[in-house]
Amino acid sequence: MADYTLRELMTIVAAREIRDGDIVFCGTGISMVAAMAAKHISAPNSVIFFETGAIDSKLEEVPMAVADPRVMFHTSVNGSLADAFATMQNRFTGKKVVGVMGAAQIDPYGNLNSTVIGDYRQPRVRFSGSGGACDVASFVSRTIIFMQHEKRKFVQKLDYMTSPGWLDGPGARGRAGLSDDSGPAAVITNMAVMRFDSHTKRMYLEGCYPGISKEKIVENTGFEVDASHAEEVAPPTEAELRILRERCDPQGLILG
Amino acid sequence: MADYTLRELMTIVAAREIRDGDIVFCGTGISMVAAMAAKHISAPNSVIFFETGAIDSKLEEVPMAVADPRVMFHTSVNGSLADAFATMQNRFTGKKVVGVMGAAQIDPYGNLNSTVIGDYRQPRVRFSGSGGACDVASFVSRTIIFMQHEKRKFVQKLDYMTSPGWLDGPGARGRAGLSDDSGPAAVITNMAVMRFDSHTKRMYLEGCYPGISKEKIVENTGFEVDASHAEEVAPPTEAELRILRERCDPQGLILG
Amino acid sequence: MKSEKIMDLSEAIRRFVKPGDHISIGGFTLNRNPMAAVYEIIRQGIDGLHLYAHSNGQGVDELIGAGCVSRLEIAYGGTGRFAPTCIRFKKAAQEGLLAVEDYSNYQMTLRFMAGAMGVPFLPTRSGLGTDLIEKWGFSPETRAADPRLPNDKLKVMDNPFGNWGDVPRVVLVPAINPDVTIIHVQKSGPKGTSRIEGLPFSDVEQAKSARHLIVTCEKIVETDDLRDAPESNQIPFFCVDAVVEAPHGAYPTACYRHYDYDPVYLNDYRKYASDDALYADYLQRFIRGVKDHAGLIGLIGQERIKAIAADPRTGYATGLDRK
Amino acid sequence: MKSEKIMDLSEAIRRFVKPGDHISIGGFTLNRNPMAAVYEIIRQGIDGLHLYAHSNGQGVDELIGAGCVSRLEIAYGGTGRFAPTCIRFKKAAQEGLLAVEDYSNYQMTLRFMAGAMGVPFLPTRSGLGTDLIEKWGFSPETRAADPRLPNDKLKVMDNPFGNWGDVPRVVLVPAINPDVTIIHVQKSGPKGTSRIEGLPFSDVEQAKSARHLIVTCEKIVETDDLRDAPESNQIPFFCVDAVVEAPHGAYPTACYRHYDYDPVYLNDYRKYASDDALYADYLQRFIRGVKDHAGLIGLIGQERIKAIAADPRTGYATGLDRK
Repeated sequence: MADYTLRELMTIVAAREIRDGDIVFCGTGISMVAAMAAKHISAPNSVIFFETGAIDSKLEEVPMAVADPRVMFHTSVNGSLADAFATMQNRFTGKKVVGVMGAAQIDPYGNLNSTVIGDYRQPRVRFSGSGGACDVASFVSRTIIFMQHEKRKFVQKLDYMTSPGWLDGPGARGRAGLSDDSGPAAVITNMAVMRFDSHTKRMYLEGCYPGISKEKIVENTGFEVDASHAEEVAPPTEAELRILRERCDPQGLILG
Repeated sequence: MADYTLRELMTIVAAREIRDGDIVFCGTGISMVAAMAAKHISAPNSVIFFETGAIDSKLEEVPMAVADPRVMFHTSVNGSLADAFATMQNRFTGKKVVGVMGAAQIDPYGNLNSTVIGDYRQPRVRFSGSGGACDVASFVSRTIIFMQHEKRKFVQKLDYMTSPGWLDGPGARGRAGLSDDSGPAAVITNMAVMRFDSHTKRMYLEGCYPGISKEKIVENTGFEVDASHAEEVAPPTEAELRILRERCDPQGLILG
Repeated sequence: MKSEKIMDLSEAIRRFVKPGDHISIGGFTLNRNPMAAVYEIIRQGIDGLHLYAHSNGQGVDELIGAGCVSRLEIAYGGTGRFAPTCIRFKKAAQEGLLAVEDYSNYQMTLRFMAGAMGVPFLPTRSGLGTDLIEKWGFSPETRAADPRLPNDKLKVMDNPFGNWGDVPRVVLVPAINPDVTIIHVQKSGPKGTSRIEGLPFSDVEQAKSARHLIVTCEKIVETDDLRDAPESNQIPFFCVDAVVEAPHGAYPTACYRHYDYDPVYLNDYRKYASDDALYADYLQRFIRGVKDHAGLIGLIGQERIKAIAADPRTGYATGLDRK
Repeated sequence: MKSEKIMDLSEAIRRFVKPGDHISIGGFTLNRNPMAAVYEIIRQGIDGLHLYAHSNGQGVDELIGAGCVSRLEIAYGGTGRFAPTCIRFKKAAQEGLLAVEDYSNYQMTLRFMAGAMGVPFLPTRSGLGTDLIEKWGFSPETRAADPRLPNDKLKVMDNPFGNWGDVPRVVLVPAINPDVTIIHVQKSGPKGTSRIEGLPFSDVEQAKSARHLIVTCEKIVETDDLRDAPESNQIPFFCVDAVVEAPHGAYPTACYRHYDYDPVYLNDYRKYASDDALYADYLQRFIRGVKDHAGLIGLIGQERIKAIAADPRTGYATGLDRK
């Protein structure tokens, strides 16, 4: 079996979530590499699309921010922020968009906090804030979330809800004015892949990474999580790894 | 005294209304030539601006429509319709805009009809409709209106109000949600120049064209109009006519 | 160049434009109307269309004249100096053959923009106090019978932020999401990335608001030709359903940097349009009687087509006789 | 080239940026921030600023770090991989030195767009059900005390057109009209017509929403150079109050087709920003200690400036060591 790093595994697991034809909204870092990898692996007709307005950039080098000049090269259109978010909110194009994002905290319904820990006006820890995350989570058909699997990050109640997941359960998105058919699809952590029950909308453990026990994952999750159906996640293949290392991030800027 | 046609006189009278630094929104035909003439005569820093989005076109030839490719040449920006109207609705740039427009009917408060004669759903006569006229009349600091002086066109009550003038008098624009400080400034007809009383907001006769009597004008106005202060309008000078004929419309497409 | 989106115009119209559809076309008065597509719709005899227009001009008048349109939402039915009011439009409205609902240019633009943005409405101050707000063209029954029409023409609302922005009150205009939008552009790539030169009018908003988008273009070019200057492209490929190469596809309206409008055609059109018999003859001779747009261009002849060729410096036919 | 709008940066900032002003800056994270202007504001010691930002990144962090900002409305305080959360911003927020109110990127973009369009608000679905709607950064007292702030952060409203557009409810976000916006562009004409290359971000909306607009540019060019391709220009001259030629005016952030961001500067900045004493030293040495932006560029030296020069093919510094 191939040798791989945890970050490589997470990237490949995320890449597998992307379907051919998806318009992939991604942020900086690992989510961008996952989207790049998906184009080479299983979704050749997927389109990488940045909230900054760059559509289908030719990523000859890894961008270090969604406004990196590298995203502006050889695009279909260099649009504005307004154009980018309208594409996600649009009734027709929005349905094709999958968003890949991260956060500081997640709750059982996939709601995310990337704003503060502590009181909002007197924060103990201040994070970057929403950026486009709340927009993406509000608009697009499904989202894939990257998380570090720690008890203090998988919390029963967020300090601040920046981006809507399934809110407080079945029908809640619809009641709030969002679409009931869209929402978080998967949470990819450094230990596992989590999904959301189609009835209760609560997070459950779908797959454990090779060598990580269910118990360890449950232990590192700050709320009750159904682990009864979890299986082992397939590791990255050699071909997948080659693509990551040779074509997506040869300088090791993100995965190195 | 110079020989001139009625259309030339009307054009020059309108051109004189344009102040240096104005952003002039104009339509097709005579209003466009007036705006072109003003740039050469009294308002070198005025800017011609079309609702189609063309800003400060280099008009080497007379356009025959606001979407004529001639308006697209050598502009500052070739914007969209959305950009053009936003410039007028904008709190800062809108204040600098003067609109020049025409209509099929006008009432004593300078409200305009360019939509239908007769019932709206079963019109006896159908006109083009608003185009950008209603937008301009709603947004910009002042408007200059071209009209044929006929009783059936200067009416007590419009068949359809396409573009807001002073609505039904003092304070009415404010009550409707528009600005009380903006509205029609002058009506330039084939006989006279009309303005609006600053208190009552009703139209009055300010100037008669050379050779046209007050009585004839009053007779051709379908509502009561104060003619007590009217004076004769100064005819175009030779220099003004030369500009019109040589620089604005040498092919005689509009004025010929 | 290969792409499953590239097809000929008759196929694109057959696949994406059905009788009774809600459609919108790009361009403005005598410029960049998708005339090849308009004529193909006429040739295919597609009728009962609900047409959304701001000031689209020539294309609107021809669709109405050929009997394709039963309902029209419009800001302006004119073609500049050639027809201050479009002639077949005027006639159809006066004869009760066409249900018309009026808006302003900005209102229509905002409605397409709302559709493109995925919001149900956008606010403006345009029209407060006027009959654009008071008088509705479509009855409540018409509205109720078609789920693609909102129940209200528009809504006036007090500013919920007080007098914020010095605006006490706004008009909310409802989004438009046409079944299909058709635009004509200078250049497209095989998958649909498209570039408009000169003024874009509201084409981009119209394109993005639609469920399906047909782009006709002067030329299908290699993707790289467009991607070397992506700031100049407006339509991302994923918005496009059909890419059709249609040289002179805006004729007799203009296409900036390619050709001017044809004053001869537009003057003749005015004459034909003013008389029912002449108009029937016009349709038979120029539109239905030719196989496709190339057929019409052939009928017009090289001399006139040459006369309207754009001067590379100005983008239009300098010195063209336009009387 | 002559124009009364052309002035040097110190004059432009002195004339148009006053203590306590509401300001916005262009750019996004590590790209096309108007850094020359940001540094000049710091040099002039202008404070008490109310800053509107979406994800403007480096410029925001430096203005906060230098103590110029007392209130901030923001979507994202980060500079990509160099500072996933901007360091001085984080510190100031945690220490209570800065009142912060959070929005999303699209909400901020819409707020500038509303200001540019002259409407009091725009609708979106973004944020429904979240704390962006529930939690306000500024107290009612703060809002009431400054007429340049709306009384409400935002408003949630049922769709007045029923479920039109499949949208039952919207968030209305209030317009922003900054006292002054500063953007950095590639090219301007003497009267202010401006061209942005690469992504425009929300610069155009920010520019048009402002009472006053300062444009800094890599080069002031002849008007004809810009008017030969007016589709590529975004800012009409009549929106512009001051035109400033500021070569490398976005440094250390990138300016597409001119230069890349400087990874050395941004890495050093992270180090300095993480420590109060080092940061004071940084400000003294690099910003306050030099006469102007050219002084900073001189301090950086030709070698590093050359290293970030854009490759004409890609628009960025190909192969630049960015670790």
